[in-house]
Order: sequence, then C-alpha cells, then structure tokens
Amino acid sequence: MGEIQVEAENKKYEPKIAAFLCNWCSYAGADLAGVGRVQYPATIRTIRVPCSGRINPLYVLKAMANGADGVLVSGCHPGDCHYISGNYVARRKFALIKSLLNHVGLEEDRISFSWVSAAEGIRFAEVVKGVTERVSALGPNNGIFKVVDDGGAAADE
Amino acid sequence: MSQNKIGSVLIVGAGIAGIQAALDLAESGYLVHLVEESSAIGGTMPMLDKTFPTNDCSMCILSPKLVECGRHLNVRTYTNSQVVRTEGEAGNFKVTIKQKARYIDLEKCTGCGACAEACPVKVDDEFNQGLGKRKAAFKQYSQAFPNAYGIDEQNCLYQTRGKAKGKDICLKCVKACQAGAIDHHMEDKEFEVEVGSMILNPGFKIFDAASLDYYGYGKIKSVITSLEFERLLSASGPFDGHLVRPFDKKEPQKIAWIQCVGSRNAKIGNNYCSGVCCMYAIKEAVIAKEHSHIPVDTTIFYMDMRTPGKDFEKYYNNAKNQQGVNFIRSRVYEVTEAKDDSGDAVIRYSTEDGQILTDQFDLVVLSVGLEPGDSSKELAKLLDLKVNKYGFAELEPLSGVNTSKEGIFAAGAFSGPRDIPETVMQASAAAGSASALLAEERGTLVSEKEYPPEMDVAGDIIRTGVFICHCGVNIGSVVNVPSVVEYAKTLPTVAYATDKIYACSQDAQASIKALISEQKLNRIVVSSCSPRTHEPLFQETLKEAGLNAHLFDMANIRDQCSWVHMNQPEQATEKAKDLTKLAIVRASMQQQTQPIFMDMNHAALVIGGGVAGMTSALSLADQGYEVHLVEKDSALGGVARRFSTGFRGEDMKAFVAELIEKVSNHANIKLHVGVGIKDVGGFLGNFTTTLENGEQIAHGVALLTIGGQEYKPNEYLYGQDERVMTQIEMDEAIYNHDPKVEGAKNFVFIQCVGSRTIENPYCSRTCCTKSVKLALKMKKKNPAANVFVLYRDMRTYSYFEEDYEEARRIGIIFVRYSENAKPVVSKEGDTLLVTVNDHVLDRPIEIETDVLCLAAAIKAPADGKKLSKWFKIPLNAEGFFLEAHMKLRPVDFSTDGVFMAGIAHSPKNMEEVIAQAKAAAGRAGVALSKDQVESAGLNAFVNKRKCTACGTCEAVCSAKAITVDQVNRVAVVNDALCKGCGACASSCRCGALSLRGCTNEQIVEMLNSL
Amino acid sequence: MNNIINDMRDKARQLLAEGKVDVVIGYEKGSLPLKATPFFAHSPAEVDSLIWDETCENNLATYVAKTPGKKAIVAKGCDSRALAVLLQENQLVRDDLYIIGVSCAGVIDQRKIVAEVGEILEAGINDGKISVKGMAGDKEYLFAEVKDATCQTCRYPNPVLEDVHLGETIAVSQEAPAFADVIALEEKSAGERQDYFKEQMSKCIRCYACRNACPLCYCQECFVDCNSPRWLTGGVNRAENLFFQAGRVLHLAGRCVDCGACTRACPQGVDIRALNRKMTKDVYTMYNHEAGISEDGKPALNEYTTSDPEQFLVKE
Amino acid sequence: MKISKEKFGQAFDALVADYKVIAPVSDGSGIAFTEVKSFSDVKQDYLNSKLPPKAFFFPQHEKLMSYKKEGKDVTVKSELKVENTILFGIRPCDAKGMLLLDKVFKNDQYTDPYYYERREKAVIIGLGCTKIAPTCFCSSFEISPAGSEGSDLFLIDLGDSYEVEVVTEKGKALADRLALAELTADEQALVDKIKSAETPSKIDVSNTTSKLDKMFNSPYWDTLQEKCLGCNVCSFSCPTCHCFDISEEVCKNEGTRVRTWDACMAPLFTLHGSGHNPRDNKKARWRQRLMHKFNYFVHNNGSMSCVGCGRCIKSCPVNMDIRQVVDGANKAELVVE
Repeated sequence: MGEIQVEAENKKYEPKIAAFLCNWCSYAGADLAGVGRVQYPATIRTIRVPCSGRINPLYVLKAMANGADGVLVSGCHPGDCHYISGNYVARRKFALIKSLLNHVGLEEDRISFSWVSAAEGIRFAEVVKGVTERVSALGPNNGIFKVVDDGGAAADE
Repeated sequence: MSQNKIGSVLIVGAGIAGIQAALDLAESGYLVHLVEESSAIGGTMPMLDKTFPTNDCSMCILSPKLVECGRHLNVRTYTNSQVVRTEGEAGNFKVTIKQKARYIDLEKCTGCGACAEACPVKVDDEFNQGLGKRKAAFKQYSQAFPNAYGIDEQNCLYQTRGKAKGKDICLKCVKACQAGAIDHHMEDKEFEVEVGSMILNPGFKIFDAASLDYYGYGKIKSVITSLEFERLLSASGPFDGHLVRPFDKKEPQKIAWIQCVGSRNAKIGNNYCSGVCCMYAIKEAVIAKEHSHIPVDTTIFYMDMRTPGKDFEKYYNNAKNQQGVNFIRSRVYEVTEAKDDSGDAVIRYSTEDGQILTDQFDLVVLSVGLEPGDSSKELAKLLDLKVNKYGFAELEPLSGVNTSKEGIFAAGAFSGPRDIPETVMQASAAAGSASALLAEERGTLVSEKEYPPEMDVAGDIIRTGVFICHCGVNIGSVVNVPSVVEYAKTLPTVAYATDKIYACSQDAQASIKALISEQKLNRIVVSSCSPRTHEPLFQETLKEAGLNAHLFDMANIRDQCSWVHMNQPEQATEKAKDLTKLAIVRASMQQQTQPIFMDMNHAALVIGGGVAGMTSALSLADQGYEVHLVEKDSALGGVARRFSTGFRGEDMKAFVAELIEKVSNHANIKLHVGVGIKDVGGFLGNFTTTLENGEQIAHGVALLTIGGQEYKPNEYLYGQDERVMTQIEMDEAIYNHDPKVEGAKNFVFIQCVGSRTIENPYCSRTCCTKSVKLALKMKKKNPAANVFVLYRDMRTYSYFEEDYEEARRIGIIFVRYSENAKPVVSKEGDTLLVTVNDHVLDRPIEIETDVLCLAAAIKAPADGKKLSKWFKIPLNAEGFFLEAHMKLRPVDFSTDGVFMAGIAHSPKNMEEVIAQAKAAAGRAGVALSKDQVESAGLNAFVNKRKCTACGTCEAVCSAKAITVDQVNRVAVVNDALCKGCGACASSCRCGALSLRGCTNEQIVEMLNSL
Repeated sequence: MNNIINDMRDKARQLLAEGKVDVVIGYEKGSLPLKATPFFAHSPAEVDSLIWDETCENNLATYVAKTPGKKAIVAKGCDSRALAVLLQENQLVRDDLYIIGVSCAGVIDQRKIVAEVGEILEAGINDGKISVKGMAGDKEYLFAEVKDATCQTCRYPNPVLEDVHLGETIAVSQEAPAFADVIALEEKSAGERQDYFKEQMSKCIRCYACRNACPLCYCQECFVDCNSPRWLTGGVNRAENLFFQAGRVLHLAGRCVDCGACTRACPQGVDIRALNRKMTKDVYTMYNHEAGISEDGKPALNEYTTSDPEQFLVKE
Repeated sequence: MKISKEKFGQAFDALVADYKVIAPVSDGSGIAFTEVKSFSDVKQDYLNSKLPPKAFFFPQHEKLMSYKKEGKDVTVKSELKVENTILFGIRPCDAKGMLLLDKVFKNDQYTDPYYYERREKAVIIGLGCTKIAPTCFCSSFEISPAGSEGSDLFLIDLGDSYEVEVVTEKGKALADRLALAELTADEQALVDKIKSAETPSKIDVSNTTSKLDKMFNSPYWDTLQEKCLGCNVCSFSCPTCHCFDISEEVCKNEGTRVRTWDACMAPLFTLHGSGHNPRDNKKARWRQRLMHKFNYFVHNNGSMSCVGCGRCIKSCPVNMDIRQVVDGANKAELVVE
C-alpha cells in the first residue's frame, strides 16, 4: 500500500526547470522543435537571453536557492556565436560553476549545459527530455542551496 | 546612360547573393525589388548542413538575414516571380515581372501550417532533394520567409481536378485555415517596376549525375549526390539528421566521395573546375564522422585536391591527419551495384601508379559540379548578355561584377561556380557598383515610417496589458487560453488581460492600439508564438500607439508550448501561465529605451594604394564620399605594377596606369602618397588617423587594403643562381625581353615554394594558374621548348582548368611530387639540374634547365600587426586579416566601420581582388550612407558607483565596445559599437555592468517568480 | 632572519627618508604571542618596529590599493602574486609601488597549536623550533609540524614581482601544483562532500572577514550586499552561506593566488580554502593557468581558447 | 550554598522538560551555546564561547513579520515566537553584556518586543571563571571574573560541586528546585579566593570617556585604522554590539520584514539611499566604534559598552587589539584647536 502511494506521488511530481536559452541558436532550435511538433515534457520555463555569454554564474545559484528543481543553460555551438565569442567566454564560466557545484555535493544532474543550434529542433527536444528524466529521478530540490524557512532562529538546523 | 536615373535596383534571385545585395542597397538608401522564382527566399544555403571551413550551421547563420531582408521596409520581395521583359538603359530600366498565383494570401497567412496538415496530397519534397515528402500546400522550409504557405497548383487536387470543372473537390485546406487566407481563385499577375540598375544572381543548378551512366546514379540506390547527402546530415532534413541510407535506413559505416562529377570534363563540355566540391566533400566526410555514433570510414577519390581558399588547406590537413579521412588520388572508372544484395556500391578505379582496384561502400556520394541553371540562361538571353561557352555570364575583364551591359551587375554562380564568401563579396560589390551608378538618386525612393510622439511613462504606475493568443486552434486546442487570461489578471501590474484568436492579425493590432489608450496601458505582453518572428510586428504596434517599443515582452506559448506538449493540456496550460508570468515580470521592469545616435563622418580612409585600395577608393568616390587614400610607398599601384598581363590576358600595365590616373583626378579622392601612418583612434563614424607627417584625417570608416608580400625563397638555389627566379621575376624578365628567358629552351616550374608547408600551412591560390600561364607563354612562343611543371596538386580552379588542359595538350609536362620528396636543385658546372621523383614511373628523373621558376608563396603583409593594434582587429595565425565571419561577412572586420580587401585578407587573383575591393567599398558605403551611427539601444551600461575599472569587461568584449577610462577609473561603453550580447555584464563581478532589456534585476525577479 | 629584518628596516628608512614612498607597509610584533600585525611606517623613525618571521601571515597586498600615495610593501611570494593580479586588473599603478621582496618558507598555523596547548600564554621561535607555553600545557614544535596548510603546497615562496629582494631565495622542488587535498575530497561521494560543506557552511556567520582579508575582493559593493538585484538575504543559514561562499569563489576563479588569507581570517574555522582550491585546480588542469605569476598575464576567465574542454556539457 | 554536580545534573535534566535549555557545547572548533537535552552534553571546562550568547535575545537574522499576496489579497502575520529558556554557563562578562543590551532594547523611549519578550522569559545561570585567558580584561570594567552581576542564579565550580548564589527572583524560582546544602569553611575560603581574582590584563579607562570628549578631530584616528580590514568579526563577536538593519525580503508572492545584525565597520551600514555616506571611510568608522563604546554609550546609558571578554582581540584577523586602541587614545596628544 505504502509503496503504491509513493509511486503515485512520484508520478505526480513534475520538476520545474529554469531554462536559459540564447536567442540566436538554442531559442531558435526550440522554436524549430515546435514547428516540427516534436513532443517533449512541459517542464522547462524559458528565460530568453541574447547570448549564453549573458549568463551570470550567480543566476544558476539563484535558481537553485529559489528552489528550482533544475537549471538548463543552452547556447550556440562554439564557433556559431552570433556575437563571435560570447559562448567561448561563457564556456569557462560554465565549466567552473558545474565543477564547483558538483564539488560541494549538489547532484550532478540538477544543472545541465548544452549547445543546441538553430537547426537542431529534435535535439533540443531530446535535451529537454534527458534533463527532465534526470531531474525527475533526483526528486524535488531540497539541496544544499535551497533556502528553507528557518523560522527566524539564529542557529541553523 | 540615362539622364533620368532612378534610385531603385532590381535584384533577380534571392539566394544569399540576392539577400546580401538587397540588404546593402536598402540600407544605403535605395529601393530594392527582389524577384525570386520559388516560394521563399534563401536559395541553396538553407539546404546545406554545415559550411566549411568553420563548420558553422548554415541555417543558423542565414536565418537572421532572412528575417532582416524579409522585414525590410525598402525591400519589396516578389516570390513565385520572374522577369519577363525589360527595356531602357543604365540608370533607367523598365522591368515587367510576372508573379504566379500562390493561392494563399500572404497578408492573412500566419504560417501556422493547418493547411498543410489538412492537405491530403503528398509529393516529393524538392527542398529535401526528393528524399522526403511534402504536401501540395507547403512551405519550403520551416524558417522560410515569407513565413507563409503556398499551394502547388501542379499537385493540388482542387487545382488539377476541381477548379476547371467547377467542382468543390477536396478544399480541405480552406476548411482548416481559420485565418481565411486560402484563395483558390487567385490569378497570376504581371506588373512593371522602374529601376536604375539590376543585379543578377539567379544561382546555379547541380550537374545531373544521371547523365553519366558509369556512376550508376539513379540505378544504384546507394549512390547519391552531395546535395542529397547535405540533407541527410541536416538536423532539419528528411531523417532528422540521422545519417542513414535513404532506401533501407541502414547507418552507413563506409562512405566514398567521388570528385569532379560533371566538372573538369572536356568530353561533356564542362571543361572547368567547380571550385567548391573538394571542400564540401571534405566537410561532409568530417561531419559524417562527427555525426554518426558508430565509427565511419570515409574515403575521397580525387584527381587534385583543390583547397585554395582561406584556411581551406588547414581544414584539409586536419581532415587527413586528425580526422582520418582517406584521400585516394585516382581515376574512377565506374560504380556498380554490389553482387551481395547488400545494396552497396562498388567503385572500380585506378591509382596514380596504374593499379586497378575495386572497393565496396555502403554509400557513394557524387561530388556534383555546378552548372548554369535554366532560368539563368533564360535571363541572360532576355537581357542579351554575353555568356561563355558553358552558358555562364561573361563578366567584363578586371571588373569583378560588371556584365556586358552597363548598369547590370552579376553576383554568385551566375558568372561561374563560386563558394559562399566569394558570392557574398560579389553581391556587396554589385551593390556598391549599383550605388555608385545611382549615387545622385540615393534616398529618393525609400520610405521611412512616421510614428506619433512617444509617451513618457517613466515613473507612472505600471499598467500591463496582456494578450493571450489562441492562434486559431494552434494554441487554443491544447492550452486553456481563458484560464491563462484569468491567471494573468491576478498578477502584479496587470491592468488588463484578454484573449485573441490571432494576436498578429490586423484587427488584433488595431484593438491592442485602442486598448493602450483606453486602458492607459504602459507595458504590453503578448503570449503567442516566437518573438524571433513576431516581436518586431508587435513592437511596431506599440510605436504606432505612442509607446516605446521596448515596454514589451512576449511569451512563446505556441512553438515552445502548445506545439510541443500536445498531449499534456494541463501541463501545457501551467507552463503557458508561467511563461506569461515571466514575460509580465520582464516587461514590467523594462524601461523606455531609445536608439542611440552618434555623428557620422562621411569620409573614408583607404590604407594601401595598390589595385585593391585604388578600386575601393574609386568606388567610394563614385558613390559620392570623400576618400583619403594613403600609400606609404612613393608611388601608387602596389605589386600589380610588376605584372604584365592578367589571367585573362589583360594588359596590366595599362590597367594600373588608368586606375592611377582615375584616382589622381577624381574630385572626391585626396591622395597621401609616400607617407605612412603614425596612429589611429576612434570608432565607426568618428575615426582620427594621424599620418607620419603629422597630418590628421577625420574619417567615418576605414578600408585596409595593404596587400601582401612575395616569399623570398631560401631553397632551390634562389639568390645563388640568377636563372632561378620567382614568378613575378620571370614575368618581368619576359616583359623586359631578358635574354636569360628569351633564349632559353628548357623551363622548369616548381610549385608550392613556401606554401602548404608546416610554417605556412596555406595555399597561395594563384601560383598554379600563374605557372601554367607562364608555361603556356613560353611553349607557344617556342613550341620546341621543354617545359616542365613540378606540382603537388594542380589548383587551376574555375575556368583556369581550360589553361591546364591546353597546357597538357600542347606538350607541357606535369610531374607530381609529394610533400616529403621535394625536387632537388643542383648545379653541375654551369648546368642547372632539377631532380624529381616521378610518381607514375616511380623513379627519379633529372631535368636540365635554363630557367627555374619558383612559385613563391604570397605572405601576409608586414604592417598587419600595427593595423591590428590600431584598429583592434584580429589576424589569423599566418598574419592575414581575420574577417568578422568567414562566410557571410567576408570584407567586414568584427570592429564596426573597418573593412578589408585584397591580398591582406588572403591570397587571390586580380579579378578576385577587384571584386573584393568593390565589396569593401560597397559595405563601407552602407555605413557612410547613414546620417548618424545608430544602435538599437539595448546596450550594456555602467553603474559608475560600483565599477572598479578592473578591465574584465574590456577583455571579454568581442565588439571592442568597452574601454576602461583609467583617469576616472570607470568602464565606458561605446554605444556605437556595443552589440548587446551581455558577456561584459555576466563577467562583471562588481555588478557595475548590466544590459538594457536583460538586467540582473529582471533575471533575478524572473527567477524569483518561477 | 635578523639580517633580513635589518635590511628591511634600512631599506624602509631609506625609501622614507628619500621621499620615494609615503608609507612602508610591513609587519610589527602583535599583541598576542606568535602574532604579527600589519604595520604602516610613515616616517624613518617608525621603521624599527618592522619585523619579519614565520608569524607574518597577513597578505599585505590587501592594503595596497586602499592606501593612498606612493607606497612600499613587504611582499612574500603569495603577496606578490596578488599584486600581480591587482596590476593586471588596473588596481595599482606600478610606479607608485615599491616591492620589498622576501622569500617565505611558510607561516605558522596558530590554530593547530591552540588546539593542543590551549590559549597561548608565551611563545618563542628559535632555530626553526617553536616553544609554546599554553593554558593547557607546554610544547615545543618543529616549524614543519605547524606550518599552515596553504604553505605546504606553495610553489611560489619567492616573489614573482619585486624591486629589491632581501635575504636568500628558496629553492622550489615541486614542478607542478599538487592538489592532494582537493583530490581527497573529490574522491569522496557526492553525499559525503555535501555533508562536509553543509557542516562547514553552518559555521559561517557572514562576518565577511574572509572577503575583506582577500587581496582580490575589492568590489565597491559585494554581490551579497547588493539590494537590487537581491542575490541573497542577510539570512545566516547554511544554504545562503554557501551561496555567498560559492559566489565568492566563482568570482575568484582564475584569480585566486592561494594565499590562504580567507581561511586564516575566518573566526569560525570554515574551510573556505576547500572551495578556492577546487577552482584553482580546475583552472590549472583545464586551462593550464595559474593566477598572478606575472605582471602581464590575464585572469583565466578574461580569455579563452577555441579548444577549451567541455566536460561540463550534458550527457546525451 | 552549594549543590553537588551530580544532583545539579539531575535537576538540570528535569528542567529540560519545562525550558528550552541553552548551554555551552564543544562543536569541534570551539565552544558554542546550543540547545541541550541533557547535562552530560554540556561542556564543563571551557574558557568562553566563540560567539556571545546575545543571539538568543537578539538573533542575527530575525523575521519580524511576514506577508503574503494571493490574487489581490494580502495577509500579514507576526513572526514572534517565545519559549521559556534557561541560559546555562554564562560568563560574568557576557552576563554584564546582557545588562548593557537591556539598556538599548528597553528604555524610557522604547521597548523592543522581540528582544524583551525573550529576555523576560529567560533565566540566566551564570558560571564564574576559574581560569582566565590572556585576552580577558573584564576587571578593567569592574567586572569580576567570578561576579554574579547580570545572572539570575550564579554558580562557581568547586570541583565536585557548585557554589550557588541566588541573585534575582527568577533565580530563586529555579533555586527552589535545587537541593542546596551549606558550604564548608574550606569551600567558602575557596569561593572567596576565586571571587577575589582579577584578570591579569587590565586597561585603565578611568579618564577615557572625558579624553574622548575632546578627541573627535584628533589625528589619532588617521593611522589607527590603517590595518583594519573592515570586516564584521569584532561586532558580531561582541556581547554588547547591537546595530542592525531592517530589510524586506520578497520572493514570489511572499515577503518578510527581517532584522539582521549590521556593524559599524561595514561601509554600507551608513550608506544612504541617496548614495551619500556620512561615514564613508574607515577612519570615521573606527572613531565611531571607539566613541560609541567608551564615550557616547557612557553619556547615554551611564556605562561603557565593553565588558572585556576579549573575543574581538582573539578573532581579529589582523590582531587589532582593543586594549591597545584604548591605551593609544588615553595617551594620544590632544590637538589644540
């Protein structure tokens, strides 16, 4: 009985994933998935940015602190950047933030980075599917960044 | 030429050349009529997967141009159209255009695709090279402009069976279309436009591989064309980018490319090289390997590997050495079907040493050549233009883009096979030439939209109006639109929310305008389709209602919601609510943002007075701009002064002399000869250059045409024996009747001296043709002479193949040597001896020679580094100028207002230098035509209180738009240069930098509201 | 040591007397045993307070940009690396700066001693031996036993930038940076790492001593203090403490010179260095970059190569 | 009076049922006041905690109220929750510190309900110092290391037992639950000895206040602050520092009004919304710190706002020693204006 209930609850759980998509490639790729009616889970909440280079590492931390279940960041493939080098500049930041968050014990699959081009509609859908599956497997964000109501007490936990 | 000039230009063909020329002209003040035969603009590029040598996604780099061109107020695009009549002369033509019925009203169609879904007719999809199916109601490709469907009357059931008999057959599309856009009774129409000039770029067709039956195309299923292969690779292709054989969906593990299918073939009358096939084959092989999740064995069967373009040789080397693509120098006899029922194909071929071998492949790709299309031929005939024997238009010598008729220019493959950057260069050159021709009429026919004065809403209570679109049934059938409206009404700042059947329709726009004033709305949010296609439309409506266009945001609840969550209506509705909320948050925090204008200095500075510099200067001067031409040498002309003839036999001495005379006497050109440059400062619209003599020149743009240098060989006894000379030296010796050459009987040419080496890993492009030309000159003068050309790959691309063929025919001997067995030059007594290993005979041969001509490399200019520092422009590894984009911005630097042409960009022949010089002048002209430098205003901005002047922003800005003011200790954004990418803002640790329209505050608030 | 101190005082006296600098920033003896404290000598008369020994743990580069006028600074290897980064980032004018370089064999980790002997009542350093009288007992240590963790992996004991060098330089045997400490944590499970950092972060009281002690945290307004946008609240809880610390190390990634000032400054003993060291390792292994080893380098995040590694991409 | 530790422990464990009991506990890197459930968890032998116990009355980050918006409706909720609390093991310096905080949070003009409700419901069990750290200098302020001022009930460790002194009525109520015995003469002698002890380290503050009256423009401040990093350690670890900031933390549709410790050493503390900052340099901030503790507070509340606990000395990353600072002020030459 107990187990069945757990399963039913698990099924109900739909993660909310903050998705930062660059305007020129990944957002266009997401549009293309739509044009092709490629189905994927309704889990992402897209924030359109001009370039993956616009993504401040603190955005990722902020999303986690606010309790987003996952973060997806996607930009143009290296070399395709509309602004020439925005994603190259971003790439080092992404590598480091991913590594740091992993190091402090945040589940690896909470934060996902990918390059999706304007022509990769199907791949965009695949990426969202994959990210959703992995985030769902982790369950809700109750990780080390999520700010929990501490009732105003000074001491933590 | 007509005295009654007209400030508008007809462009025929809306491929990349047509689009580029249209944008250049429309942006510089001319009305453009763009005529396209098919139902959408784009041409060949949308069909390609990746582009060489950068492996950029073709669609990604093209689609912004499609949108820009499609929406341009001064580009009138006529699809399904062709030119049927012309009259008049340069400056004033009357052109009759015939537009075929599309049966779908472009004004009403929203591109939703309901008609295509309903259409029962399936036919082969031309866009996918017949590898997939489309409906009779169709759009060529998803990003197509116009973003509207059309009906193919050849296949539509109603058009073919019902219409004539008056029977209502099918008409499913009419029922499906909620916008009422379908009109099966639309008729073809003819109309006339008046233009001052024409630019023709009807493109090419690919060689019909089935006409050469020994390749088995059309008979063997595993033999396909290279364009079919592009569609196989493409993520938007018939198999969604899964690399499979079309007929059995098997993933190929062994793929072959056969080069020169329909090219370099005198027997079928195609005695020219198509120029692009070697590179695209290598690219396809590399991408195939990258694409497939199983190891793929790739082999390219070729005669000569021709990779003479910029950075092509490095791409080739990488494919060969790092990616493991096999290259087999061979002749292919035939392709047959494998006997084992595998569906494979077997290639029988001979290698260079005469062995005959066979090999079996899963897939054989024919690298088909380029031919003039039927409509190109018709167009040339209609306009009575000179064509060559292949049917390509023949350009005037050393003109780059002039057809045989004044005022009519050509770009792209209309005049011969060429790749994308050359095509784009010609397009800009043609646009520049048309602009020069019509300079006095600039701005006479273009229109500018008038708007009511903008309301100042700063400080007002935020009242957001929210419009949720049903998009017919596209959104409404999945997302519960009324519940999204109700939800929106509960959100902060929302003063009004409603739904619309089609938010983009004319009446919806009118209603939004009315509501802005009735409800005193000062922020607008539309939840509908993609902002990438529709944001400009709604922003237009805001402007018409007197609201700043940036007080707006869109939520994409169709393409990124209802269409992709069709079976999850509840979740889709939740997502639509959230996306709408995010848009409301962003919009409510948007500020009125004005475009930023800065003064434009309308003078140009051209640095380098060779052929490129003089050509650019003349073009710009003809366009009506003041030009300063700086040459550090004591005379104009550059290296061309040392050439006797051009590649088509032109008298170079006369040409250069005439050019010098023209620039010297042009009223708009001021020469600064014999003086170098000391310093450069400023940016687009406002440069100041200081010459070594102290003179200061203020200019708005700069063109860098500083040429290159000839490699001084230290091999092959050069400098030690006066019979050893470079190509330029030999040309001079012939011109001066030097007895060393005049009396010689034996000639040896050695190719690739200083090119294609480890130190200089690029091809100098012109030397093969130059050697062949020199060899022909010697052999024709003295048929008894022994002439040897020692080469690695003969790179006589395009029509130069004819010379190579002639040279072999009249007895010039070509001996191939390989990179690791270079010829050896020695002296025995007074005898000059060249020893080389013959690959066919596989033994060394010894040649006594009287003249040894070395094809010395073309090297980057020595001054490149200085200019790089002054103008903040990049150089490639070999020191040549690096353009902003290898494909689509071949003469622009990433720094705005700085352009390049000629050898300093990469080695090229005179004709190409001239085309590029005109292109640079064309692009510079676009910038100079503006009264002011304008930027959209969604720029980075600095909070001075927080800035620590650390310089991180400056380091990461690719547009060089930020500098740190060390005196005031603050970063300063140059609004003229800022592109609004935000890399600075995300790199700024202090939080001093942010980006208008995408501030940290907005993003954080959006994250908070998730 | 005494020679170095004499030379240091002579040099400082000379610089001040000749008016070449307005102030010499060095160390003087602190108020507590085994403590040195930063010292600002404004006149030749003050220079005799200057000292130099294993207790000189503060990174004096922190003060340089904030101190007006022309200044001389006593710099260890790590101080000089911080100066190099500050110069790369336009925070200093080289001509206004005179660097008195000293080679440093490491500083004493007081906490280790206090943990064993209690509060220190008296202490002396003699011949590399440290004798301590504590509230809970007396003990004599070899310097190596109480050397600060930072100094144990230091590859830059000698200044990378200096105008004069006092004393002898120290030979460096270690070719490449060693990251045994980081690897040890990496090898733990994600859960164990999470537990570790949860524990560490629950100690943090957000006093910002780490940030303020850091020579490279020089923002006018730190992101934690920013009201708009409000990245995080002033709430002292481990989640937001980690946001602060993670944000800070990300801002230091590719710039941190591994001086250990943050960790030594922390009154709560939070292992801040565990985060910085991870970034230092990543930047070194991925971009072959070490911060502040020359005046003309660039911080790692200010540049890129087209072939930077991409292990961070989502698995597909 | 006295009680054996064993009996005290039993009584302590019984109190846990009625009170939230806070006591010193070793957390690995030092002593922290933490809620305990059993006397056996209490660290008996300690100098003092890393942080002062003031946070139990004046939390570092405290929700004052919260509000929530649903649709267009807003609901507001108070966040004050108070429990009966015992603070055990409070040192005399910290006990005195609480008396000083009382002057700030309950005075003629204003009573802070958040502070005072907690304070009212708390009983302080003080514990006299038998060991004195080199950074201790409470005797400078007429605080005895074994003085009972500020405690409700005061204990002195006598080895196997505690000497017990009932100081207040609240203390008496607790003492009634303890089985107290009389001290022996030896024990009384020991108690007297402990009570008469003074900190070896002492500063002379007899003339400091009046000296500071004349020092606002002294050049002393120019160089005093040079090495200060401007962090908040000294303020946060001070038992008497009480500056705070009130802010609104809004996220999604909800928000809270929170009070957070602030510190006079932080540049942002005095930054106005206009961008103007009246104390925009470290010199002004350090002057404020010293003036506040040794001059303004004396004028306003009749007492110095330092109890000589020495935490700021011990925690300061650059060994800035308040004793030297005061000493310096005492000795500073006055500029004749």
